[in-house]
Amino acid sequence: MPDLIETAPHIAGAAPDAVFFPRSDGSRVPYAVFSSQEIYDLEQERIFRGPTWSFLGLEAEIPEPGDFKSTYIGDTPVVMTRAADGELAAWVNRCAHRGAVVCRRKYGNATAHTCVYHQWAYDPKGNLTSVPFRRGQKDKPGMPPDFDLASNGLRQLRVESYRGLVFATFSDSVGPVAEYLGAEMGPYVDRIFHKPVVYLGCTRQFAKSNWKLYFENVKDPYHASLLHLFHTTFNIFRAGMEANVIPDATHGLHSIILAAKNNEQTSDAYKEQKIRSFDENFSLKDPSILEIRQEYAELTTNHIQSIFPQLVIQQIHNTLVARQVLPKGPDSFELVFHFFGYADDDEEMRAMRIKQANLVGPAGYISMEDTEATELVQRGTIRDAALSSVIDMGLSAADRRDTLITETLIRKFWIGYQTLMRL
Amino acid sequence: MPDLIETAPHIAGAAPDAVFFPRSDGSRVPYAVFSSQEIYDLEQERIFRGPTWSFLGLEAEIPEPGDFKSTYIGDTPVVMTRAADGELAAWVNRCAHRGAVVCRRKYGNATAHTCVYHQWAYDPKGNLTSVPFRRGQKDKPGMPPDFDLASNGLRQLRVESYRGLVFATFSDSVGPVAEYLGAEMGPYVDRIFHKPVVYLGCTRQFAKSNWKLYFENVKDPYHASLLHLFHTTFNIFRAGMEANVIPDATHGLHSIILAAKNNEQTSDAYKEQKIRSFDENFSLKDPSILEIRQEYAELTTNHIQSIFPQLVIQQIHNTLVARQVLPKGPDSFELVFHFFGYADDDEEMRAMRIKQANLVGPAGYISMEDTEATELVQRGTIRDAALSSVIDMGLSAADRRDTLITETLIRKFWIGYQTLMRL
Amino acid sequence: MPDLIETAPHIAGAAPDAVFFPRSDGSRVPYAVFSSQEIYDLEQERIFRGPTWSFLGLEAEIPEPGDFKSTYIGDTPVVMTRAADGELAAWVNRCAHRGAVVCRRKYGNATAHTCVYHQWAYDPKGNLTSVPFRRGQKDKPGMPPDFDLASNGLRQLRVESYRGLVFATFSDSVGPVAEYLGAEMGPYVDRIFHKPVVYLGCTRQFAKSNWKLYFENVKDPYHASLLHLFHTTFNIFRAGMEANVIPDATHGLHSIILAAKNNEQTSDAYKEQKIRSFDENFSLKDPSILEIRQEYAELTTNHIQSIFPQLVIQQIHNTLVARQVLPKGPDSFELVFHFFGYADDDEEMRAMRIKQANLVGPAGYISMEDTEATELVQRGTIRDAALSSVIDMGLSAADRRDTLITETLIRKFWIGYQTLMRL
Amino acid sequence: MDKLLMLRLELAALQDRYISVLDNDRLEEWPTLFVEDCLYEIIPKENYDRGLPAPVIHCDNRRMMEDRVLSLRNANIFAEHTYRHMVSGLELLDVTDGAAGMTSNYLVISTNNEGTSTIYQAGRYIDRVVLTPDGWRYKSKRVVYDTLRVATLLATPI
Amino acid sequence: MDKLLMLRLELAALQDRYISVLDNDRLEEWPTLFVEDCLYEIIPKENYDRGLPAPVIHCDNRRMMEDRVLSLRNANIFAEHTYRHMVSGLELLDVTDGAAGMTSNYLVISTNNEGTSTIYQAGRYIDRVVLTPDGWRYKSKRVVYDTLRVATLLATPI
Amino acid sequence: MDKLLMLRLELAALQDRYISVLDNDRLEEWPTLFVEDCLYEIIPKENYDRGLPAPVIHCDNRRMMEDRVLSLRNANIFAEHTYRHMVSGLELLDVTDGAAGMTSNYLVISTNNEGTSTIYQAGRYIDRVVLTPDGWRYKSKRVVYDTLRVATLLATPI
Ligand code: FES
Ligand code: FES
Ligand code: FES
Ligand SMILES: [Fe+3]
Ligand SMILES: [Fe+3]
Ligand SMILES: [Fe+3]
Repeated sequence: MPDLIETAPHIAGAAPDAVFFPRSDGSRVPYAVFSSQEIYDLEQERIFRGPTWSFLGLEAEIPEPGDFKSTYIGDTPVVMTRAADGELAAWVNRCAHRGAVVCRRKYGNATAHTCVYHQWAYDPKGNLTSVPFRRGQKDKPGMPPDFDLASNGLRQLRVESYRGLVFATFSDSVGPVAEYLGAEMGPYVDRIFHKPVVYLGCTRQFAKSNWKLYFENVKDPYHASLLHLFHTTFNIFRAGMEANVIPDATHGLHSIILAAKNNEQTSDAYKEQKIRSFDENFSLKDPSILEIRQEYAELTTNHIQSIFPQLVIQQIHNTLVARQVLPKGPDSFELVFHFFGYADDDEEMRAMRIKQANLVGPAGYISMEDTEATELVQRGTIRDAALSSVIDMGLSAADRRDTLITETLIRKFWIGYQTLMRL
Repeated sequence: MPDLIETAPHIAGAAPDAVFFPRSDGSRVPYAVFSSQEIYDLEQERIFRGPTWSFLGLEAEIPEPGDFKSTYIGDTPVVMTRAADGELAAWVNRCAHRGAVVCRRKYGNATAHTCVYHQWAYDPKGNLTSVPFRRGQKDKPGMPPDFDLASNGLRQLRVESYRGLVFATFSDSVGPVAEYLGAEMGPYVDRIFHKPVVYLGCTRQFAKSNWKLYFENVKDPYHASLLHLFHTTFNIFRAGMEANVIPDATHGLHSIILAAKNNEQTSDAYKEQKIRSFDENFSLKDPSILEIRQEYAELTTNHIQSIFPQLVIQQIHNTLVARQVLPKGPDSFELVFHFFGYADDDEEMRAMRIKQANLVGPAGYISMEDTEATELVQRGTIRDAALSSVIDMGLSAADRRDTLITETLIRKFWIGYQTLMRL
Repeated sequence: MPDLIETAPHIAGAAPDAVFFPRSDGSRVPYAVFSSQEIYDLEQERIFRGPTWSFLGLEAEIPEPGDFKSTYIGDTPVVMTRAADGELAAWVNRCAHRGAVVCRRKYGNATAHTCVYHQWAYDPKGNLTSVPFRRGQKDKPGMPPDFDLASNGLRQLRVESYRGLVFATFSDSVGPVAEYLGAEMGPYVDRIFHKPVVYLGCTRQFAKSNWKLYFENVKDPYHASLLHLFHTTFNIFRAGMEANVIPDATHGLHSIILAAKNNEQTSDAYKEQKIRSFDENFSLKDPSILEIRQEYAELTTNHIQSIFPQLVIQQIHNTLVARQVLPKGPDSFELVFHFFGYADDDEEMRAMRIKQANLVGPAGYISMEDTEATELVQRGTIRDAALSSVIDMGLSAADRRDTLITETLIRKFWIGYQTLMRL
Repeated sequence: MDKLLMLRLELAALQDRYISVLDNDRLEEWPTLFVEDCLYEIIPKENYDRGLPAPVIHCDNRRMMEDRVLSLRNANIFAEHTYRHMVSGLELLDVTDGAAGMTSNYLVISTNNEGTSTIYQAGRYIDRVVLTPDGWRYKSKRVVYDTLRVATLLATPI
Repeated sequence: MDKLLMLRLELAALQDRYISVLDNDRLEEWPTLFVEDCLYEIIPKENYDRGLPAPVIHCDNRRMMEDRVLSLRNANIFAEHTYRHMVSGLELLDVTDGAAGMTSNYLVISTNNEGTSTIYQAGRYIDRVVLTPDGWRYKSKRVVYDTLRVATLLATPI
Repeated sequence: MDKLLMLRLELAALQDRYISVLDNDRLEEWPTLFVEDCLYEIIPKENYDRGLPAPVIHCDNRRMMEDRVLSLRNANIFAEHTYRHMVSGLELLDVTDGAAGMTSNYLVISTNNEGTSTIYQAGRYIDRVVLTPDGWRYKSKRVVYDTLRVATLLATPI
């Protein structure tokens, strides 16, 4: 089984004793999972090289034959390519000869990928096509006679595109992406990717916190109106909005949060809570940033959908983003915002998507606080690996899907995580 | 017992085998104690969360109700506050909900401390006072009915002020501060803190060496005239001064070094030693920096008193400092110089204290070398964890208190350290 | 045995289980050896403090009595000196008192080395000559009566100069340098060091990769014309050159690669290989950089000789360098290029050596790619400690010495490495 | 004397004032260095080089800049920090009466409230300036940053 | 032509010379850039902002600066290092005949004798200069540093 | 007005253009800032201070500089990166008609293609410039770097 072959022995099977979940309902998470190197290494094996599909990028990033993009699955360097026949492929970016990174550029177009060290050359699908002096030179020998190009290619991965989203896996056993997404998530992915998209570029954030804290964050509607004060300061969003909060039924690792406008009474609701964030005095000099043009059946202002372990699909007003989450050690991760629009956008709509980019990303009016929050948790918990968080909001009605005041998705996430990690 | 609850399991009880003290008299210290991560983690548990009192700051830093200051005990973030009722309090800076750092500022005044993530609010004593949407919203549930604010506060610590010095501890068992200081140290603390002080600000040094090397340094009168050449170059201080070198009798972890002027013969003493540092040619163009105005019964030029594990009280000429020692990993620590004066200082005296600040701190004429020295030891010993230092000066008359040419305080320190660490 | 005494117990004997060599012929190397901290620590003990001679520098760097230079054996700070009597000496740069680095300068001249902390003074051979207040002061005691200067010196190392190359070792058992070099290597060292040299200065590269990847690199003639495209782009060097590729017969850890000009047919040879690097269009506007003045019996353009574990002797055209390889952790090393010439160089020859310095070093036309390549391997292999490289080139005629298209020296290296490391 | 050199000096003074305003907590003054109808954009070099539009901040008029300041002062949550900008390598690109294009390098060092300073961002300013009754003002300022990985978040403008 | 621009140029030259003196081992020249009755102070931003006086270095006349140089050359022990100052963002604050106030950003990169360069300190100069027969000299220079955690120690002035 | 100040301004413009050429991928323009018979050298401070000649790059005429550009563009292999130079502390050393010596500090921040920026090199330029029909050009430029440990390799000139 490739998964095992690819795994470092000092990791395999090592179930860190540092980690104990005091409850089975996902409501108590030992802080060790956010800082332990052993846990992190185990995640690389059991999650990122396990029975999951990792998001690599958009097909729209590599439209032409030969196009490629360098990225990661977990922290393993991986390249996604479009072969001459138009097929998608992905392989581990490590030369079969002596292990050098083969593809040294972030993106580009190439009919062959040649390792600079000794120029072993691979095709876009990762097959080894030539080895300099393989047959030696004149009477001088080259590679052994039995050396077989076919069995010395790059480590090739299973790849699938789901409506233009490119996923790859190390696993031979996991089912197709549609099945992996499951019955609850599929329709919402389809909602956003119902027609061809164009890639508008990406922005990156590097957060000094564990990658799972970001998954907690995007599964946490409770924080939205409390941490992101832009909402309330400028009257954009309310906890009282019509909500739809849906976990994945298979393993609970995916989820979606939908919110639709509905302003009645909510400022009173806030006043009751005496919440600091409430303020009626401010207004924007240029409110155009908050306009919304209806593009879908329901007029949702927010669609936040996490597809474990590397993807978050987002629609906020008219800005569309596929967020990729890349772990970089127990205490940091990179977040890549892939902005896109639809191929048939008119100029005005395209301009609107760019303008609304101000709402999200590293300087996003309603997103910049998220990495700040995950870092606060990292710093607050690092010395206390044995203590646990308290994740009880909405616990008594765990199955209600019509409220944003809940941590139910986070609890489901941790239950799924324990299963996958065998903790 | 809170101490244990607060401790990560992979640390608890783990007595690193890397460390062996070849002698029982504290004169041979294995270099492993300066670089081992295991030892460091164990120190956090057995020393900083053990039966000790850690110095947090001066009451004068937080005079008003609501005033607070963020600091550390060991490497655990802790906040010290003055509550509405004027009482002092301290708590671990980690939200009871999902672990975020609650107080994000270094100092300020606040009637409530609200975590930014979900706005759980705490009072200055660390009690949880409100949880947004605790009772849900309309028919939608919030926290479980049995959720109890009182049992979800911040981790509160025992706090005591001793004459304006604020100490805190994780321990339930350690006695009051006066008892912890002990009969030898108390009078010398009283000497400096015999009347109200005012806070003059702080300066910070970050040293790339183990925190205990700094404790060795402040317990080492032997180095004073040999490392700090300013003394001798400009004729300020002599090893031949009248000295008072006193260890704490309870566990040997505290100590004081007092020096009083007395110039006879000492330059001859130096010439005998052929010590590089001796030089009669230099003189200061502005010697005002070295004036001294008598403020205490004895005219001491130096009062260096270490109160384990986080405090060094210093009087040098007329400059007064409470130094806080904060470990930041096995190989680094932060040193915070809290400058202060007396409330009744006249202008001239205040100006003198500021001018004499040139003597100490990161650029101090007679202190800048200390962190340089501790870093030289760190670099010199890192690869040789199993080797030991040779701490024999004055060994044959370990109880003499009238000489600066001794390492007796260091030996006592290591004996106390072994006991506390159970090594 | 000093070697053992100098070794940290948590390392001694620990044979990391992370490492398994699937074949005995050195053709499969587990990537763990490039990233494991345990392996790295073990190397410090078994290689750098084991039965090997480490290159410290050139005698020409310290021509006068009292001259010294600070350097390393592995990552242990070591100082090489020339004593008053003209003899060479070397000692570990760690004070016998409390472990401070004694010598704080990179090079200089000193009749005594005095530790700044308490001014213990050592002579250039590392003997302790004085301890301030050793006999105390007046009636006050100093060091114990039985304190013996002779037994408290710095850790002194065996030192030998071989034709101006200074080597040192922690080992009492390893034979003299001439024996260590062995019958195959000696003559080639003699070739370069057949007359007095002068030191022309050094340049340094810091590479984020394991030090052994650099040894693979200098034992790898296969990469020369494939990675370093300057050769082929400007028609300087060809894989078809007359080659001499010789491993050390004792343990296989040393080696030499010699190449001599010979242009026939080789461009055709390249065309056959369809090698990207071949190009006939470019020519230098100032080809003087590629002139060569014959200085030795054979007109070799390249002499690359690795003397394990810290030296690579290089002659490329008329530029002469002793490269020192200094490990700085599992994932980085420093490479120091010691440039030299001969004492009897005429002005023109000296100018030529300086001009040809453009060929090597951090910006060397035909060397800058080497550290790039080793870093690509480090990044490509870090997550896959259990996988192995494929080192098969020329395997079927492992003993041929007349071809550059071979990895035989690398295989020999790994066999020797396993023996020395007991893996 | 050389008019270009004088212009250079005037525009260097504008750049210096620009960074001084940002580094010394005078955010409200920041939009006043632009004309009303302006462009202020922060965009990663990887997008700029590929002709892709996705920005980090994109203001197509001065009011949007004022809104940004309002939000930073009253709504957004971020860690206390201090910027120090360095600018160098000023080149005038095209000069006409009362208008000019210029480019320069910048470096932003950020210090957190623990007192640790790090490289926050390096990049390039691509500016158009116009002469107004109040002196030179930015018509457009494109901030093209090399440091693609934004550390934690970007609050204070560059 | 614009007198202010010329003054700017002269003071920029003073700042440049100031850092060149410190970075190229001409410490003895450092006090000569001040008038006899001067103030030179290095103070952390956290104290400066709170109005607290505790400094790292505080010289209230030029002789104290000369003493500092004497001590660095002959008494104090510190690791060999090389500074490189960068200054930018010069703003003139108030200008009268023969006197001016100004502020600017600075960055100090320090390189140890292993050859590793790190950010040593970032901060702000707040200066008063006066015109003397020898040209512009510092009447006061307050060095307000952001990098509160001083790495190891501070020997060479900023 | 002060001719020295004007000269300073002209030479600052030359330095600014020099780094802009290197930082914005206009390598081919780099040799054109030198006269044909010139010296360009990059040398570590440890060698410079000891009077040892070993360089990292040593070009004793402009053609060698053109060869370096040709090789970087067509032969050498190195990771994609972006430099940002900062120069500061310009001092004129000796000025004659049509020629001058000067020194200044430089800092090079390098960003890799992951988007991480690091201090690549700090050091000092020691230049001789001459006035040519095309304006000021370098007769010699010695780059004396403090950062003795060159990170990985040095491809793009400093
Ligand atoms: S490592 Fe890739 S070709 Fe040799
Ligand atoms: S983490 Fe503090 S309120 Fe949620
Ligand atoms: S440590 Fe060297 S003399 Fe004390
Ligand atoms: Fe959020
Ligand atoms: Fe001291
Ligand atoms: Fe090579």
